[in-house]
Amino acid sequence: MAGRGDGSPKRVRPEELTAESPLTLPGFFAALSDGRLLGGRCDECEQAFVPPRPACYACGSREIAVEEQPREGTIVADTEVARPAPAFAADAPLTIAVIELDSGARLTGRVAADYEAVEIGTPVELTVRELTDREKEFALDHEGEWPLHVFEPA
Amino acid sequence: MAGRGDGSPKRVRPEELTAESPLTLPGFFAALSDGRLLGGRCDECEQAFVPPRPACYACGSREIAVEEQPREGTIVADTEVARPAPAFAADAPLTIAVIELDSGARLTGRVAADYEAVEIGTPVELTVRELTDREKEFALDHEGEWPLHVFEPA
Amino acid sequence: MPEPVILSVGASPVGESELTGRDLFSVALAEAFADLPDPAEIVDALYVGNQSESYEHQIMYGTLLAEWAGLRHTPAERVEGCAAAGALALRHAVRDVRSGECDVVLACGVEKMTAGGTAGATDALSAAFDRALEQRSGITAPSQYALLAKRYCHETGASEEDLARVAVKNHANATKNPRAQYQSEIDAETVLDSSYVARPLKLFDCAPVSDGAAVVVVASAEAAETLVDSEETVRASGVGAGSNNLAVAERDLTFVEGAHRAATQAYEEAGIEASEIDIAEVHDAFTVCEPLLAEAVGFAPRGTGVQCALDPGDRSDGWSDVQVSSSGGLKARGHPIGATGLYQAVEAYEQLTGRAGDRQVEDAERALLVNEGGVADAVTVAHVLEVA
Amino acid sequence: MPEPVILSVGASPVGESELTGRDLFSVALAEAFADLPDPAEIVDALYVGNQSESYEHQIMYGTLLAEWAGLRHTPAERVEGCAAAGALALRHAVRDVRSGECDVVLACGVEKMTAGGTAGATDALSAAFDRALEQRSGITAPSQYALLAKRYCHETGASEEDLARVAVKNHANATKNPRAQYQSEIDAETVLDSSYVARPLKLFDCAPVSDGAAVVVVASAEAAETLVDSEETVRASGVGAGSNNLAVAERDLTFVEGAHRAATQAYEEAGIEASEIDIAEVHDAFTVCEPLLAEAVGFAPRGTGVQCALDPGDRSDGWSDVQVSSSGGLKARGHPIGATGLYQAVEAYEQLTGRAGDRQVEDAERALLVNEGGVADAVTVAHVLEVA
Ligand SMILES: [Zn+2]
Ligand SMILES: [Zn+2]
Repeated sequence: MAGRGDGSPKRVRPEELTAESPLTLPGFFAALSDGRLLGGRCDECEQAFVPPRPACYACGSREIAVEEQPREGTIVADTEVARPAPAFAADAPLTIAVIELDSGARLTGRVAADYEAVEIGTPVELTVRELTDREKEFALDHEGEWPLHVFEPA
Repeated sequence: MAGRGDGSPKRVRPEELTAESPLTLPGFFAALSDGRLLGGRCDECEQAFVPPRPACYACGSREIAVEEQPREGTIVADTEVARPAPAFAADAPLTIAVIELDSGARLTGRVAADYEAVEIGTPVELTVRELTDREKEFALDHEGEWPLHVFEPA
Repeated sequence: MPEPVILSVGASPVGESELTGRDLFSVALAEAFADLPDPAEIVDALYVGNQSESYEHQIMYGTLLAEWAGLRHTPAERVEGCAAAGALALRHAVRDVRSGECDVVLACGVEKMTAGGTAGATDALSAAFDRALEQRSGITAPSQYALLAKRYCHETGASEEDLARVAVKNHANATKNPRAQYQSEIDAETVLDSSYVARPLKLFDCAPVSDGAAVVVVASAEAAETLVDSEETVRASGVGAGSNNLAVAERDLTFVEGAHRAATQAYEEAGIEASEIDIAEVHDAFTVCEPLLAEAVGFAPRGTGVQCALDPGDRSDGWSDVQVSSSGGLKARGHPIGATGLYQAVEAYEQLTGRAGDRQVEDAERALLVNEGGVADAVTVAHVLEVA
Repeated sequence: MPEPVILSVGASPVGESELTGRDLFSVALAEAFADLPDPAEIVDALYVGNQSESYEHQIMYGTLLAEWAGLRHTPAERVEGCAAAGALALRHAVRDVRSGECDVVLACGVEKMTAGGTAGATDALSAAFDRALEQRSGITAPSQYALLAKRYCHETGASEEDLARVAVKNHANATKNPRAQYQSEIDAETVLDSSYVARPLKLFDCAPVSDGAAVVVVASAEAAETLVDSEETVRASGVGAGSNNLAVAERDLTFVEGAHRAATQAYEEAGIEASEIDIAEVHDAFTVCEPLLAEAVGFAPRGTGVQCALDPGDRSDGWSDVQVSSSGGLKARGHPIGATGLYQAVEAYEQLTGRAGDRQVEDAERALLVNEGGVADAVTVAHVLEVA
């Protein structure tokens, strides 16, 4: 893999930041299309984060390793979106949650379950799917092939 | 008329700046719908401008009179828009010009003539029309009833 | 170092207006300059807080408002940090005066949110979220704050009724504010019976979609002396600002760290403690924000923030006597996004100069303003204002 | 007063990119900080120039890029003045250092224009025009400049071929710029044979739609000393900024007064004359801009601006020896709107530190940057940079 995929932490060079690098969004979503959720891990303070980025948000270090994330996590907070934007109206109401993965990385995502069926602490598992036609209509040109991460109660 | 319509120059008070005042865009376009193109005239330096606004762009004075503008003017510069935005694609190519009215006020507007039929110095006359259905589609909610100023060779 | 003061303010009524953004600005400017020389005679720079070009399909709001004020050649620009845009404009004005670069600066804010309807506002506000993971998941502004509310209630035991009381208090305050969008009292049942927008938040937990513009005139104390009496000035004695991660998931969900840092910096610059603040305008875009912010800026012990809805005498130990959101807050005064930070300053100016009419807080001498952008503290700007 | 210097720069290649805006920023930042400590160790503030939220449906670019740089809690904001956004960011950085508020500030610019295609860019750019009369008449950016070109040719006798030669010169310069969007020579026939976009302007008179990001690291001379050798620094010795009426119709069509004022202010701050400028990056969004700007900033007598396309030795009396747009200019280097002002600074930095490779201008000691927003000079920012 071009860019950074071997997990070794070192500062990224500009020429490595291509659309194949998981430190860029196209590279991150390409890996997600292959079913791999990649994150960054800070060599300085161990913070994990999704998507990978060239610097650690917790301490600012640029010694970042790219690592595949666990698919398992837990709901930290959740809500039910009664009135989403038009792109998502067909699926309303949506259950959306902040998930903490077992790596410690946190991200926001949809939960494929009714709001009543989950709660803070519910274990969930990552799934990945293509956008629906309706969602693709609202995607920007460069996002059409980017998949969506959705969590399912484990 | 609420607001300022009597031509007397004095500083506008906040409560006078309603949607009926020609010193606001709704007030300006309401008058235009009635066929009257209103402008401001600075009591300090005599500069005329369209639309009226609460301060003179030339000298900064807030002593502004609102006056109906002459319908006659002259082309100062003109061009032909080969590729307008989607709202106007049906009318392409558009002839557009900077017009100097006989009051000295200058504004940009469409010219209802082929580019080849006009030139710098061509006298023109103001006309006002409602938006087409196509144009209304692209108008913002509050602009739907605002008419369009179009110049015709005189 | 020149001392920055606010010497005049102006603001349009908040609500759904027939006027466009520039017209609302004209209203605010006419009020602010009713007793001042023409802007062209005294103003050195202008900043405009404005959230979204989508409402009016208009960028270049710096130049536009400069022209509309008769400031044709004056340096002018738009600043944007979503809903913190207004306070970012104010911070520039304060800093330009402090540095000696300018004598008089206009901090302006404008937003005509209703131009695109509720759907337009929902979409325009979602642009403030991280595009990669947040926006694409279909999350909305109320649901982002709902995540905070859910977790806050989970950790502190606060109830939906506790949150509702924040809205009740702010509506009551707004009845005395002639500029407020909602000048009607509500009770907790009104909030609790309103429909869920994003559980646990209901319609009446949310600030409305609003149009409005505000202008704050900042000057050096020396320049101000030549323009107004000293009792008409308010000192801008402290400013703080900072960012936090864009994605809510990557922040502390129950402690608004960005606001804590910004307020702390503002207190330090002003040389005061949180307990010395008499009045505060905080960013209650949703009811849950007010308790979260009360804790983050040092008014309340952790977990007791919902007591912001109580009279000072009824709060538990450790709480300050601050009065929060005398204007009615974003909830009831209204929330024209890019102007909100300046409406906060307008309220504090009127309170500190004794011009707040029926809602005057007695002996108000020091105010804290907290304006946030993005979801909660993705960007925060805090100001301390004090009587001259 | 601390003296602001530029101590490092970075920029992505310009063109249509698969990368998003934040990724392009990562490229620029990695280059700028290749030999520096982590941003978190040295940076006090960050400004982002960005024109339109519509390309990527993303506001809050200040916070987003701060986070991406590891500057989680750093004050950060977006500034917007259409295409002048980049230089507005640079001006803030310079002023924050001058005032002593900050030691090191990042001026950043980013735009991913291609995300919405040509139609999207046409629409997004039209938001810079006055909504009331200009936008609603169906005018586009090229046609706004076509009005200027038509009048300029009318008054000066300049021909379409004269304008074409500006594009030819800039394409030739860009062949030596590895970051340029077009690294191919063209001849005047290529321009003249290209189709009219808005008469008299043709496709090859227009800067392209571009993606790109740039980062300029500004510091006090004292802070810079601890980070780089002094020959790696360039002094930011003069800054000027100002507005002009938003509507083109209400301005002088053949004299760019805003640019004249901004450049004059920058010269005064730097204590130099226009004739002392060796290289200039000016805002040639359309070919006609370069002659207009050459006249407005004092390089050329009125009416002779099209000689900017000639070698200095071939120009008429009264012209300075300045080399204009060694980067290839907006026309050929490319024009990622909010980043353009910083690409200008990147070019000047590389020229003044002797790192411009094949396009190095000999003995270049002083540079003028002119970045405009809206149509022509609705907002203008000028910087003078000098060898340390
Ligand atoms: Zn770390
Ligand atoms: Zn005047």
